[in-house]
Amino acid sequence: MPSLGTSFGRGGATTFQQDLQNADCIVIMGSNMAENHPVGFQWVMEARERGAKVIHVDPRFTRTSAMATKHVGIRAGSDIAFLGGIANYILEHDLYFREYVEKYTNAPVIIDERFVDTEDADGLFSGWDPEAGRYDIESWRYEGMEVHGAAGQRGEGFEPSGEQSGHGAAGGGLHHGEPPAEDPELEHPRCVFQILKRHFRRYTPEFVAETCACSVEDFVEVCETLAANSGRERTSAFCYAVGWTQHTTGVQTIRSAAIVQQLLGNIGRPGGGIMALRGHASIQGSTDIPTLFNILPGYLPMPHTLSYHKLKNFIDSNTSPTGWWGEFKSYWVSLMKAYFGEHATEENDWLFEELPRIDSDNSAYFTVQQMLAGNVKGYIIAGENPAVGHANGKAHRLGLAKLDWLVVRDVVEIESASFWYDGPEVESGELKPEEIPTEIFFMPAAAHTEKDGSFTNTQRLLQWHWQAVEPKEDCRSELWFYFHLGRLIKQRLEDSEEERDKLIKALRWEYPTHSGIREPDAEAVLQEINGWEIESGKFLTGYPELKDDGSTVCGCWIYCGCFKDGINQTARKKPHWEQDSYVAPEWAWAWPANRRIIYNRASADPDGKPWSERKRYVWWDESDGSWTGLDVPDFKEDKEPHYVPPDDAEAEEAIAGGHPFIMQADGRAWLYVPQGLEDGPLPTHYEPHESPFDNPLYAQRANPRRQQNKDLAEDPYNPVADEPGSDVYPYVVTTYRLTEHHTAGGMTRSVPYLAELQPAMFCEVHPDLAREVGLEHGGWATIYTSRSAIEARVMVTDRVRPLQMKDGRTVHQVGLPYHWGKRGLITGDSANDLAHMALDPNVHIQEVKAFTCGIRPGRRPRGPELPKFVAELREQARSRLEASAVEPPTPGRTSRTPSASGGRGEQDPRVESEEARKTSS
Amino acid sequence: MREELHPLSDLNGKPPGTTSWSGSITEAGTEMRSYYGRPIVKEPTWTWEIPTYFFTGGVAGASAVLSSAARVSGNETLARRALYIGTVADLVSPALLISDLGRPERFHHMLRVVKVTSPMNLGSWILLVNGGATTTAAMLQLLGKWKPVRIAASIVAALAGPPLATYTGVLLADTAIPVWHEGRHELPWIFGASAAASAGAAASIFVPPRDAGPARRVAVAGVLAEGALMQAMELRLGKVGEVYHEGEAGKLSWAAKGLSLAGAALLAKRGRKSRASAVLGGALVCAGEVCLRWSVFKAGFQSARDPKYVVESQRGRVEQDGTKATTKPGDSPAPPSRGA
Amino acid sequence: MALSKLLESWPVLRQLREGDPLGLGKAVQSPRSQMLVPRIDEAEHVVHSICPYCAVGCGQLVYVRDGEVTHIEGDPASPISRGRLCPKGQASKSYVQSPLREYKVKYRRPYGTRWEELSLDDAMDMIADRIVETRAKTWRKKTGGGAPANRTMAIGNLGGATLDNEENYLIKKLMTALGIVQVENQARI
Amino acid sequence: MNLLQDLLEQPTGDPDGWDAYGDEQQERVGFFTDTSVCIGCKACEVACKEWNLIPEDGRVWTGESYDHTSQLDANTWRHVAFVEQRKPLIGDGNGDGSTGLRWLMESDVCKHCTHAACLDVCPTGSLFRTEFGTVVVQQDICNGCGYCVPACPFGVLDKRHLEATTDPPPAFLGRKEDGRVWKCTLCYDRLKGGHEPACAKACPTKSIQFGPLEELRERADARLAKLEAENWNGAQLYGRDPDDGVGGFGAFFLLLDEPEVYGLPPDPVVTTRDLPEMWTNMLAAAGTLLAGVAALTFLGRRG
Repeated sequence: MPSLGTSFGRGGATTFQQDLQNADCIVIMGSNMAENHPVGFQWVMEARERGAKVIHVDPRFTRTSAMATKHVGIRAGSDIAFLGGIANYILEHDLYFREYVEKYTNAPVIIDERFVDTEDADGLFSGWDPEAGRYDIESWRYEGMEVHGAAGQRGEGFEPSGEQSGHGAAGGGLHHGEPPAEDPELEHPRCVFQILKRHFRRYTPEFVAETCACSVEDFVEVCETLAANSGRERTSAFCYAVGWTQHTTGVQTIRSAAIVQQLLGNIGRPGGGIMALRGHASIQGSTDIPTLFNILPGYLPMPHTLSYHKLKNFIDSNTSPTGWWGEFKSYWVSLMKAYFGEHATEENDWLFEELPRIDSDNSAYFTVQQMLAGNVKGYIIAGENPAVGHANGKAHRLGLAKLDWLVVRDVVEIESASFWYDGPEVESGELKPEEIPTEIFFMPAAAHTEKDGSFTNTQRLLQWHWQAVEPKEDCRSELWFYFHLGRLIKQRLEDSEEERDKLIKALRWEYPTHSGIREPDAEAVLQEINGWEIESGKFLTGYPELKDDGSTVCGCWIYCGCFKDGINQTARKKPHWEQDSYVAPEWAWAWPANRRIIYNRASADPDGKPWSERKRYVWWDESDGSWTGLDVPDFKEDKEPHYVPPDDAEAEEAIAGGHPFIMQADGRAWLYVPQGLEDGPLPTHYEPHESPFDNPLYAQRANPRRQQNKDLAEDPYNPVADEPGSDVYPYVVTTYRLTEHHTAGGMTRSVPYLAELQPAMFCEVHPDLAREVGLEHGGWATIYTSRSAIEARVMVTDRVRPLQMKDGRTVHQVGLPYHWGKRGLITGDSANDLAHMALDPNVHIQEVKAFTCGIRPGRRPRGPELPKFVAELREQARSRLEASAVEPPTPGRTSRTPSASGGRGEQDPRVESEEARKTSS
Repeated sequence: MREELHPLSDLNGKPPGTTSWSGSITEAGTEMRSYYGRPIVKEPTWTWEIPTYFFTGGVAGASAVLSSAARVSGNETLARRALYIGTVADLVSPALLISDLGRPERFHHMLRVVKVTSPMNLGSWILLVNGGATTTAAMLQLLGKWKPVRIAASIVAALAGPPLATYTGVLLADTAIPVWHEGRHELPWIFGASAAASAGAAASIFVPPRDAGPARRVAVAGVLAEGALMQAMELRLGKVGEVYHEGEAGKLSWAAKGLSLAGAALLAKRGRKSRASAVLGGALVCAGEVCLRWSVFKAGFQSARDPKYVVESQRGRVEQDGTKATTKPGDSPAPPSRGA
Repeated sequence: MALSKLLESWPVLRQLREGDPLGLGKAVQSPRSQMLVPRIDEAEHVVHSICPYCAVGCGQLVYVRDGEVTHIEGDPASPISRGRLCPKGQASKSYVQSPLREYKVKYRRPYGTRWEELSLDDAMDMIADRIVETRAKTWRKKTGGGAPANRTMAIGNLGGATLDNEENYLIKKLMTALGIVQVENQARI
Repeated sequence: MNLLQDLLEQPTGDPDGWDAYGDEQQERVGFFTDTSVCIGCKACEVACKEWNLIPEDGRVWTGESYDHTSQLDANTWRHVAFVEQRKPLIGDGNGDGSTGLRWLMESDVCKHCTHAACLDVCPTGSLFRTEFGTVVVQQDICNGCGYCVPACPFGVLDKRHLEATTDPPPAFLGRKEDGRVWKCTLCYDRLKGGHEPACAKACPTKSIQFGPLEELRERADARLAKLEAENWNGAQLYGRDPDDGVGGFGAFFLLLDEPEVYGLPPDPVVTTRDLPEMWTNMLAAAGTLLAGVAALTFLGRRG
């Protein structure tokens, strides 16, 4: 979640669902909230009943649109154009919340003169290194700001790039909270405000209408509604989900919303904010306490192979002199004490040298490629279904078939456990069970009613669920499985002298167990997460109490306080009718420090008074000299509003009284992100990796920094834009969920009452497309891409609008729910088999919300005919592409010189950018 | 690869498969005057036993009357045999009804209550009375014992006969199925006439022509009355009655008319002279009456299956008299609802 | 005696006695209907839980009797959901008692063509052995470029945004100590 | 005949068979389903099936928008209807500029009529008026005669052909089918325990509102006025008026189009209203039959 992390300082929803009832306007975009978060949607309905405007911007007219006061249909993949257009409209018509922008954002900051915007480099920011295919972010920094990380760091080949600065540990090099150069009048040509204005000046309503295929009137109405419902008296909220994140420009899309909400002054205020709607029960929890490759609990970065050889460098480069990241060391040391107990000492740098290092991408998609290359021998899957849920299901199933051993833990036998005898590749003959070497252990899992534990929901709320019944027979919780697995491994390596085993032997792994099956006590683990003072054993009440001398233990510093006073705060169930405000702080526990709206200092003006009575939330109480309000203030209790930090102030002290974003180095929201993102300080419209269109703004068609698998045979790409061969896959396809099913279907296709509510895989197409291709409502269609082909029942509906493009062309969109697979009471083909594995550079998330496909009537070929059918079409497209390579590049158009090793036409950004430079200069 | 996409064909008789909308489902939703053409009222769950019972119940009811009337007019042979016919019909009828029940072992629950609002409940009691009385009379007649009791029983049977023969008309009419409910004025009469025809025909078969005069006359009168009443009903039904000219109901309706009239003609012309013609005529009329019962029965199914019958008939009524079913904003008070 | 009881309970008589001549109400009410008790009032205990599906985090009440879940419905106390649930959350009981639920370990030998039985303890031992063995064979002290690595790139762990925080904590803690860095979950997908 | 007439003359206000409860009588409760806030999530369908342990009944992809349940029947006591239309939701233009789409969603249920045809025609007294004024099928009484199925003007009830899951038929009959009729009980057992019905509790946006009928009717009037003020197209209440053909619904609706578009009858009337006329008609027919046969027996030759 680096977009919210870099913009505001923390990677999580800035508000909570019940607060949506206070919104005067709610924009739901990149989300289908009524279908995928129906019970959360009650709060949007409460707002609507009070007269709030509910705007749904989505390629399809869905059950959310049915409830919205306004639905605007846009082209899948054109979200940044739309949001950039809103930002431009707000700036052009002076509709922004002047005082908020001036005081609470980094609008006044002047940027280094070496910075070059995409408007001046035809789609590329300064610092683009064509060879490495990456940006050197030095030119993006604040003027006069020492680049993050001491000079010594550079000596060891440390190149400051977006990734390593860690989430939220932003702008390390700023001295005492005030950026060196600023123009409070926001007039300076190189101040962030003016850069922003220039950056979006071409995102006019006409541009938006053409790029997003919506009407100018609709777009303007959205801008006007948003502006009219922002400012002192009124607030607007944004709700988004994977409709925004699952793009090669996913992170930048959310950045665009962060910019709009900062300009309108809606962050940190009741009825405002950005509501990130997560898909799984504990997605937020699984990034706070991450089973992710690049971070440790509390968003502490994993040490990297390219840098941080010594603990000191690691600590310095991640310690921001100002803001709460200034206490980085105490978070780190407390975590090491939690992991290794007395084995981690000051002398051995808390075992820093023994810790494993990561590369810039060890994500799940990297692992799949490693599997295909035969480098991965063993894989454990717990409560996930990559064979259906991940993009390019076929590549995953082929990868799993190359493992030596595989452990799958789930409640039912999901596709990832049955690929070897029931997978599509077995049906097509590409895989034969007797030739698949993978040894597979299917371990039945306990359900949520059979184990204690906490989920962290979409509003950073940790909620405890108590065990109701004992798990039956071999069913076990993941707590049981990993605890006893660790115990068995430690037993085996007890007296090993190997250096590699030093860490596992040092691991603190004693947890009390209970009941016949020796289930570890989940509350004991939560206590370790909360942390305690070693000497007194007293539970800590909050991260300010963490020490960096090894005297405190804390499994996750942002969760510190969840077991305050020895009580499981997450298990508090005080009914809301017994609490005096809708904030209901005594139900469960929210991180950080039980705050429900974060950055809520911004709900008060610089003097600490609420912006308006109607939007009162947190304010400065002059009489008892402290911040107070409906929620836990997200500010130092007793820091008065006009506090000016002394020059030598460190960490939290360095944050001024008028700066609400206490995690940021300069205490302010970042319209412009000098550091922390891979693909630019400002969001720019790029076309999806596979799109029928060129970039209307620049020669740089798609995100130059996106990750592509250029020479991976299993991930071929469709020809795009007006490349010859792109007409084989002419339609825009978007995937999505339904209310009745959940993600990859593992938890719903096995449930009778849900199976009968949506019994079959189907595609949604517009009557014009149906007529054009000969599709019949209720009949069958085969949808195909370079990766695979699937079949689906046909739903001909006006709800999937055709796109009238500027050049008179009509391009059609195809909607595909992605819940189906070959197992369960109802089965069907998986939409994600069609998707490619080009990824967003910051979070390595796949682009399944917008790619291209072809469609034809009838069911798909069976058996070996299927791969043949897919290959024929792929070759047909590629051959036309290669034939076109001989023509000279047309001026003003980026030529596509296909690389020899397969992959698709628009290949190596390096090749392209040279062209771009030549043509654009 | 599991070929059939829906492993479970739909269990509960729900019409599978898709609608016939060729365009977009949005276009369908915009124009349709029903919910994708699906029924509004439900087809009955009754099966073959019920129309068969209408026939046997009719025979039982009318035979009881015929038998007593013959007795009083001194025609012993007709009286005795009509009583036996009635008894057979009275014994077959409950068996049919019990077999049709979803839970036959709970047939006695029919006698758990007496509900004037339930034709089937009162019908059960009527059948009990008529059946009991007829069977008692027949047994006593067979044994030649307790004459006064037999006479009393046959009187009770005769009095309970006509209600037994006609309540089934009310039973069908007292539903929400347009063709049955709108036919409520004629259905009891049609069923009465049909009962008479059936009983008369049955007696004509089993009673020598010389004694079967009354039977033949009842049969012919029944057929004629039924034919006239059917016409009257269809006239009143208008569009709702078109089911009698379509599908199975249509075919059965033609068969009923043809067979009954032929039988009646034969009975009338040659019934008196030749036993063979009497038997044939009687059989034809019986067959005709069975077809009539099935025709009315099937008409109900067809009338329920197509929602237009419910929608158009009720929309017609709403245009004329307004409705209180919907309350529109700023609704002007609808004209006073019609008297019962 | 039976006769009097019959007469007393026969609805026909109750129609007259209890002022329900049409036999539409009280007179025809059966004893079973009269003494009806809702299942949730017969539960031995109720547990506060949270729905396992999406991240709204609706509160759930899980009713238990004789060691079995008898019903799951919304928890009115929750300020987020106020006792309401979506179709998935409401189907939680059918999820935890799904006809397709697996209760036994299943093992597929390399190149095997069918699942085989395996005890839970044996499975745990075999998995532990494979981790120790694979890790030993593929351990990298340094990367190709000589940078410190301390890891094995031959083992990965996937999951899980559907798991509890405590479970994710143990997974990351164990995998980090084992030098397994390819640890991922749905937050990325 | 007037005795019959009077007996059947429906006291328009109270549901028939309810007054016999005396002090046991509770306040009449029901549903008000406001389809203008229904998000078509089908939580009500699942909540009903989970609570009442209803067997699942067929996975047929119907192509009728997002509705694959199709109708109320023995195994579906809550059915959410979906109707996509090229009509704006509010005023002249909403949704995407050009056509203006709206997507009607409605959770249909048994109407628990004040004068209920199913209740009237039930020959065994299995269907009965409860102390809450609702209409319930007693599964220990119903013998599957099926008379209520065609009697209901809304087609709510149906016989269950699936294998019996409770009180199975005796083995010697050799039948597996449940054979009884099932429908929404307005959670009669939950009401007895003082709980609200399962569907009303689950409904995320309170489209389904449960409560005392009078209170619901007032709320519905206010809601209709508000929608009228906000210029919603086609807003109308369905079954609110106690003078309608069934004496007012126990579960009534706020719809956004004519009832038939949702598969609901435009002017439902309880068939019992015409029953007195039918009975008199029958007696006349019976009399005629009696006289006719007698006459034909006497007037005319023996042979």
